[in-house]
Amino acid sequence: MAKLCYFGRLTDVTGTAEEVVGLPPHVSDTGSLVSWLETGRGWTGLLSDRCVRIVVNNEIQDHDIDIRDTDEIGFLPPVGGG
Amino acid sequence: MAKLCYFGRLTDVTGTAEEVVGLPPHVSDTGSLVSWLETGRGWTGLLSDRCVRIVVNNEIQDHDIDIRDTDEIGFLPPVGGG
Amino acid sequence: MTFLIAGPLDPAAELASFEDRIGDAGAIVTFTGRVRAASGSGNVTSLFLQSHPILTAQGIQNAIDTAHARWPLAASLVRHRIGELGVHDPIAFVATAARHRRAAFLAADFLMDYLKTEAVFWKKEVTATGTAWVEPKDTDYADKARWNNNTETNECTE
Amino acid sequence: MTFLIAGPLDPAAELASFEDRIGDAGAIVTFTGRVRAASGSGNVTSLFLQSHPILTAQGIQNAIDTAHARWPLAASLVRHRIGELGVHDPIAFVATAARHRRAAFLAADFLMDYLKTEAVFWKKEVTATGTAWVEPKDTDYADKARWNNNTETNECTE
Repeated sequence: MAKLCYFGRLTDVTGTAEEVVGLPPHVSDTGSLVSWLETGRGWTGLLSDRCVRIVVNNEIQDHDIDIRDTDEIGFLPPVGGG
Repeated sequence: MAKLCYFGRLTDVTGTAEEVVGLPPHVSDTGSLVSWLETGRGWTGLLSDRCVRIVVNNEIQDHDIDIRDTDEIGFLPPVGGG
Repeated sequence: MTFLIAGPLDPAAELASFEDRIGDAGAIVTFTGRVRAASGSGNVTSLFLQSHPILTAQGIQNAIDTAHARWPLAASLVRHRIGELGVHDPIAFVATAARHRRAAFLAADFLMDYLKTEAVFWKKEVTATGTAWVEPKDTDYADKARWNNNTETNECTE
Repeated sequence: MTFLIAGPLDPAAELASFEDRIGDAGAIVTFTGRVRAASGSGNVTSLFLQSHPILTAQGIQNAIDTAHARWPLAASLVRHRIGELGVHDPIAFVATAARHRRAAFLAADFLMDYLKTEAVFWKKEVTATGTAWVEPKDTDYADKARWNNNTETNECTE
């Protein structure tokens, strides 16, 4: 099972900050994960937004990367502190 | 009588921070006061140093100014705080 | 070093303890950021700050390392609130100490620009009319860009 | 406002009370200057600071007025020690508050440059080998000159 984490404004749409899901076989990288979630959940454009960064096991990924069913994948909208 | 005030390193030479003196008739402006003190006391160059500012009754004077026997005259070497 | 504070942040107490661990440094600069009532989206009644369990502290540590590599600092301190905050509560506190004041000023300024634009926090403002997630302003990016050698601007602002 | 403090100066206490009178300002910058043991003339054991009965406070007030005219400050505070100080004692404390951090940083920096180069104080360092009056360093004048439109340098340094 993979753990998905949503941060900031994304949780307004996802309704949850974390969920544990089983990835279907065709979801083998971050690109296919985003498509699968956006299509299946009706989250069109939410995660594929170029400003949403994807983090796999706490490492920011600038490009598609292979994922496994045991990974933790985070979706980070633009940040703003201070 | 005039009141003379010395600040900072000047007091190492003058030996006092303040003194009250009667000004002789020919000491009628700041220039003649400086000459009179430097000559009479052996303070050559101490007060005529271009970096020593002269204050008459709490106003900084950039040029010679007339003084009277009731004035308070301060001699200020370069300052440095903080 | 604990950067993230879930409870109240007390700038005066932070400064007092910072003073005790800066050796012979002659200059201390601090910055305190507070929740303002007047915001772009109206009158703020409270604020919620979320952090990432790993990346937030990692990013702050990297910014501190960069500051120490860039300026001769005797010490530095970064504290940042997370969770619920009320109006005028301190959100962020930065302190820098150095022999001379120029390094302390520049490093504090640099760390604050990091916290304002790149630090991994998500901020939600609660106003009378609802809640809104806040993303960095263009002026924050402009401040941050002062420290870069290039003129790259953030591609996520219009 | 009392700028000159004959007793100990407590930066943390000054910051705490300053926080209470800055309205809705979102940014507070403070600077604390402390007596350093390592000085140009050796190991300092104590310091003596003399002020002018009128001109010192007058000059600080003018610098504060200039800062408020130049930057949109919600509040500012200047405290400066006079008399005998020991090693690591705070000498000067400056605080500025503004809506946004840029104004607060610039105004604090400006006020410190004033205190370091133009403020009417005379400083005597006591070291193991004797006492020495200290006059501003060239770097202090260079910092101060950043705020002027001309390139005039102080004519009293070599």
